[in-house]
Amino acid sequence: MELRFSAEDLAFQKEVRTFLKENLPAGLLDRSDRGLHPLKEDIVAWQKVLHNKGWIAPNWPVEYGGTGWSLTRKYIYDREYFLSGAPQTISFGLRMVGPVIFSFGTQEQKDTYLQDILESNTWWCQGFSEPGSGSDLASLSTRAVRDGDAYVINGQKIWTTFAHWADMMFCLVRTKSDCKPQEGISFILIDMNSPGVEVRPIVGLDLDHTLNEVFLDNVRVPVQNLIGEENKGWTYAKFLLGNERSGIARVARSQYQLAKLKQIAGVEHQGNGLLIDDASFRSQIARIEIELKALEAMELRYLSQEIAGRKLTAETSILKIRGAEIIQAIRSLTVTALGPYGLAYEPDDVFRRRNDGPIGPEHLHGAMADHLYQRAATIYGGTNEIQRNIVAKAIAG
Amino acid sequence: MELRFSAEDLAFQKEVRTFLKENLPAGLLDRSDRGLHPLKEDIVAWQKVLHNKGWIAPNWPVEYGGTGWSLTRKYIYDREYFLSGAPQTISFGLRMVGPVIFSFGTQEQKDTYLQDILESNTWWCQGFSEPGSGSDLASLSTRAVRDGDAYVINGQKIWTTFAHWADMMFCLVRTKSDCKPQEGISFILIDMNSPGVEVRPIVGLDLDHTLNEVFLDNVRVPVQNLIGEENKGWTYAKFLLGNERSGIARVARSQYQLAKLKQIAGVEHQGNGLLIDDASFRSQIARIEIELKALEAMELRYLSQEIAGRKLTAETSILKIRGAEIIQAIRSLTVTALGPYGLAYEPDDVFRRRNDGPIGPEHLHGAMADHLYQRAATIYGGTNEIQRNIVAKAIAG
Amino acid sequence: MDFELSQEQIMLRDSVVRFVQDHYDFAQRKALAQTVLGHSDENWKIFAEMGWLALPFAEENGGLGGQAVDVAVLTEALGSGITLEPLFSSALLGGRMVETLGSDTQKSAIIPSVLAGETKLALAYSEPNARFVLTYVETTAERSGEGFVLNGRKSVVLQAASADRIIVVARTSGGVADAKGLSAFVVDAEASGLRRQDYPTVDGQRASDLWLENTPGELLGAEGCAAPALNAVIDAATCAVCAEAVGVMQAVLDITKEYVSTRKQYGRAIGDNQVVQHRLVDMSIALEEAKAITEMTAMQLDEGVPDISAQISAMKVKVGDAARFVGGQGLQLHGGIGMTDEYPVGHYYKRLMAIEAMFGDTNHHLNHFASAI
Amino acid sequence: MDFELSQEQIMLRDSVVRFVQDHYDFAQRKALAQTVLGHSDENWKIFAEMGWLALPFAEENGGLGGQAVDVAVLTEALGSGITLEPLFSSALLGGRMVETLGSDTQKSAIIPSVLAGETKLALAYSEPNARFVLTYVETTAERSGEGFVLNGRKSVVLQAASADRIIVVARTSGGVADAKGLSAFVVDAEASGLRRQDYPTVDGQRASDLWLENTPGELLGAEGCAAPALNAVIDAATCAVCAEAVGVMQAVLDITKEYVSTRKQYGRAIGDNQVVQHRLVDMSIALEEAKAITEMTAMQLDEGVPDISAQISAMKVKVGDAARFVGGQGLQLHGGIGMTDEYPVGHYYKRLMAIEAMFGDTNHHLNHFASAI
Repeated sequence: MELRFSAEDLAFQKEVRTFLKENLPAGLLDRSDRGLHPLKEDIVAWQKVLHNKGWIAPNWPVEYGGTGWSLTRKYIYDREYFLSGAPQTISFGLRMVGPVIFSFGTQEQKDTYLQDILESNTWWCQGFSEPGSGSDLASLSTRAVRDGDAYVINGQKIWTTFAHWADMMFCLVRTKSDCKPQEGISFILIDMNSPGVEVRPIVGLDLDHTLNEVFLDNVRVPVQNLIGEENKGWTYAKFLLGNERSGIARVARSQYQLAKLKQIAGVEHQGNGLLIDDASFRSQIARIEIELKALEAMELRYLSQEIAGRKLTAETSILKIRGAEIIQAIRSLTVTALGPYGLAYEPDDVFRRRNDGPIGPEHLHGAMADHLYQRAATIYGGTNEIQRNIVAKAIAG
Repeated sequence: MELRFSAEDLAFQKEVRTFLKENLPAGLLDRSDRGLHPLKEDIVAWQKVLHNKGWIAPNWPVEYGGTGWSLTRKYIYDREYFLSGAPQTISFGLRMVGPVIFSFGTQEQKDTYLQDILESNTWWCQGFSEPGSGSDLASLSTRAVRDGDAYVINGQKIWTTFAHWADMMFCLVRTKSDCKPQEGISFILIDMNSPGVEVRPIVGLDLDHTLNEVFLDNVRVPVQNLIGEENKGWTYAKFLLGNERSGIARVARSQYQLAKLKQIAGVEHQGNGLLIDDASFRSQIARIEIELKALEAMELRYLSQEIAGRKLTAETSILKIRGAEIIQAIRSLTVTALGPYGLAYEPDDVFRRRNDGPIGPEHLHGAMADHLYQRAATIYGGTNEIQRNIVAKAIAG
Repeated sequence: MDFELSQEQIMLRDSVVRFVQDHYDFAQRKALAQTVLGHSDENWKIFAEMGWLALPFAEENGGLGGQAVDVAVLTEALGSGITLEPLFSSALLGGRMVETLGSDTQKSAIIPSVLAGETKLALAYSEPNARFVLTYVETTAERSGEGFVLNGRKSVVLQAASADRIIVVARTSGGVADAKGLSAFVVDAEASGLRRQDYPTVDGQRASDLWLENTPGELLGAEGCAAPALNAVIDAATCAVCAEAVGVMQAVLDITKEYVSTRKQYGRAIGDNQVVQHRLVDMSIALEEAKAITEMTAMQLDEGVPDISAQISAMKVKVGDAARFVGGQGLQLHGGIGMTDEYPVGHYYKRLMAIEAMFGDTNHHLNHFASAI
Repeated sequence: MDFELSQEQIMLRDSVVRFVQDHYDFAQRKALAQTVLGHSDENWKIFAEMGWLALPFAEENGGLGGQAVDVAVLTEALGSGITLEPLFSSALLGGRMVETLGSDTQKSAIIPSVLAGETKLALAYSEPNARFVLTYVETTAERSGEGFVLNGRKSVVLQAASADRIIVVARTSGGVADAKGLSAFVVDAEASGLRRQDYPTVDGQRASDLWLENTPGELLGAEGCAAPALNAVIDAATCAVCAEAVGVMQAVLDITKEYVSTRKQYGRAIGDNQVVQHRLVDMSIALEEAKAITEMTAMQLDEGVPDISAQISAMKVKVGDAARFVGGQGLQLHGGIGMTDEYPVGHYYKRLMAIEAMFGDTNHHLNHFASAI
């Protein structure tokens, strides 16, 4: 057992840190710190900066534009990235459909899509969930019927993040039904400008619009947009979901948020004292910090197992479960730290239209928005209950 | 809504408090405070004192020697009893088989057993659980076969508290098997001196001997020892278990133990300070005390519903669940309060043989013993998991 | 010892239930929350006509002489609709301050109009540096001619934007943290030197920060006597808001039970999962405990039990914990749909969050309770 | 960054596993715990022969130069047998104090014999009024002729009854709570003025309270230097005992999984209940976290990371919480059978309880960690 990173890795860490410090746009960081989602133009511009640096796709093979980093370097990069406070780059192209295309796509598909993903020219969205199928994804019922050189697609997708900004959607559709649910699913790419695609906003708990319903009404999609084989879509979807897990514990993001919480507690007054001097509040911070230390150690331990060539199974679910619980605990305690001002809440569009000063202390804004948004952390990507079912199966074996 | 007790009830409360203060034997209280079970002769003597006062059987009808108290008075009596620190009177005769006998027994059975129960002349034990049937009581397999004017009984009972002191056992036996498990059970009274009855001790976590296995090997029991009808034993057992629930939340006992915990924290040193001045330890006490206040309020609310004539169902399980969780929290924190001395542990028989002084501070003794013993509080009488199943069924309706 | 509702209390509860059914379906509430005012003056008239505003006031002041247990019946029932009208700020806070402290002249000048719903009050007591310490007041009041002028800043004043008059707690003597030296003032909403910053609260209500610069105020009752009155009024309001939380939690539990019994995943209702069933059990237990300790506290308030503040804190901690658990798990069991503004459970959750932060949060009251053991 | 075991560590672990299989089945352990000594001198010889006692000592002192990560491998593996031999008191506490503080003469006089298992040591540092504050020492040492005499009382000294020599921490200067002024002394078990009260601990081990009345002691190393050494030794021992807890928890989890898959109630294995399955998941997660933070802390100890004490506290809190949860739920899922002395799970539970109280409990370490944030 050995704690140290190599001298080369430490130099790399320093390089990443310096680059982020010098290049992360202040406006992007400020919105992120306020618990607000990035504006489309801001995040695209930032992703182009990262692309120019060659760091936009650490998980892609070098031949397709990836970095060729070791697992350790990827870990170091992710860690520094989130410790900088930067908002996550948008996953749909870079971490979701991109790897599916370079792994299972035709040469034509690779040529058509990959470069635009790397350059953030195309905005993708994910058409997996449906009203009737939440964690039970395979029960989806959107139907694609072959008609000449196209599929005609009918159905409804839901929880489609940023669909209103998207150019393309990767989508699971049912192409066969007299079989096990998993066996009749295909993976297809849909141009969001196609006739019959309608996007309707879903306003979230935070009163912000990131989610959508997408209605597909006789949408014609060329057969060359099918990924891999018809009816094998479940395989590609599982591959995609498996790729989601790197950084799933969100340790560095939580460390960043925890540092913010401590800052707030260090300036919030409580009569003649400061909140940070309140022993029981301090204990609550301490407990979360300890949980986070354990999570970090666990993540590193699993990383070490991956480096040693072992495949992780239930471990990913464990990281997801605890990561989500811990970020929720941090965000909830941050709202608590605001005291009576915790009641105040401005969603993004009110914030942008405000012409007097911000409400209360500067640090107020963002805590509640992100608290509300993070309520979903234990729900999306398979609820914590489903994750526990998965772990239960694994440990019973 | 009205908080007050009537003036008469308050006078009664005072009478109970005074009587207990003046009559509770110091030795009995001391052992109870040390987390030790009462010695047989001590508890019998104390029960005789209560019987002489007429208070031994508050739950019995007046005609059989009960007190005729209202629900409120029973509540007040129980509360004062446990706030005095007195160990609970032994349930097997008074709260378990006694009510079964006066409700379902023959005149001969009433004449034979009830007076000896009231006078604590006969020590009863409960033959319900078996190795194969824990919370799932109805799956019991001890068999009774009619042979002339007797039943011949074969099988094994387990967790039989104080069987080694018992004169009689009330017992569930299977008298029919080609039917639903509940329908073939009979309720029978067994003389523990019968040939074929063998009692073997089970040493508990606390290294003390209160539990036993009871082996029944061709034990002949006269048919007149059958309660009610053959194969209807499940009805009487359910009646008996339903009677167990009064005081199931153990609020007053927990209040007594919490007061002890506070005393300990008030004298335990922590370097130059006292444990009670440690803010986070104090918070832990505060949280438990608040939980206990809520439990007490809930118990009173349910009592009020009973007085108003409504029947409780899931409420009993709720009181059991929370009562057990809270007493465990108190006893666990009491061990914690002892600091390094929490490691030390003397079971009863070592304590009784000790000829130098007690270990460490006087208040040390008892915390660990009772902590270990109370681990069972969430298990016996139906585990908390089973209780939650029961509540789930009730609230789904 | 009697937790049963009286006939009058049952009638009161039923009248609120009918009001919520008729005027507070979810779409109506959502629309209301988005208006500038944030509530409905037509509903407010009903509050007055039904006597709900008069409930907590003494009969001699034109009230119905209701006790804490009666107010709890009212607010618990309103909780199922998460109503938006300023019952707390106008009646239970501002109005009760006037009743507790005001001279006979002031009472008869203000209270009848409050009970009739014609005048709305707000109570400005908290300040940015005070957190939940009631007696930490930096705002000052100084004599000026026949009256007083006030200077300072007040924070998170509930429903100040719609109030006609604001009861402001200010310091007439003593250091910033002294309980002595606090006085209350009636300040007109249009008074000179009063600036407001209005904002929505997370639960769809309204609050404001106030800046007072030589703002004239009328002393309420006698000078230096506000602290005990403020304590008593906040204690009673805390009990009332805990009862509201009980009503809100009951609603969360009801819709969550309904949802898990109809939502299917993996071929069966998610409510068929034992883990979901036990979660609902724990939510029910938390609710039962919260309800019981709240009713117990209301009865103790009515009984005049001395040193009630530890009991108030115990209630607020228990209700706060329950609210967090029941609200959070209500969301969790709804999955994605619960995360939308379109579905009621999130709105209940937000009200529970707001209640946790009102009148001292769980940490504040746990500390207070712990200091008394 | 590498959490993988080396070949040597795997061999070490496997040798312990074999030892536990051969010498520590449950019946053997139970019998051992009931002897007067409370452990086996034959086993102790094996501990010495296998080099386990030598593991934490520097090669120049005859040890194997093992690091914290190696000791963790050893104690974690011993945890599955909840072994009773005085590895902690003799090697990890007493022996390491001698190695850290002792003069060359003292080291060569004592350590080889400790490593050979011929001399047993104990470390007497805690006192009745100190709770977990290492530097709170009322026991005094005064010069007397060429040596020192000690006066005072030491509490809960692990394995003092079987020790040949006891390392006693006493104050040679300063006030009772000062870190400065602490010195360590070698006291012979048979020394004059030394009285012992022996008692069992809840986990079947042995401890003693000591009274010293003008008891002669030999100063270990230099005067007034004991505090940093004591801190370092206790930090390392805390890490070792946390690793043991991980081994114990693994055993609890294994036997509990086994039990719930065979125990039938209501016609099916209790492990078929989703609630039981999720409980096991939460136990597994707690164990994984405890294991990870313990290994991380061991590596930081070996790395010489400065200000390690917050990390030590974080580990002890996490392991303490995990121990309480895994141990408690192990008992709970066993039901009645778990409550008996006849069945192993309760014995594991008791060892976990003991570990929680060793070297500072959860509350102590949480406070310490919180004070540093």
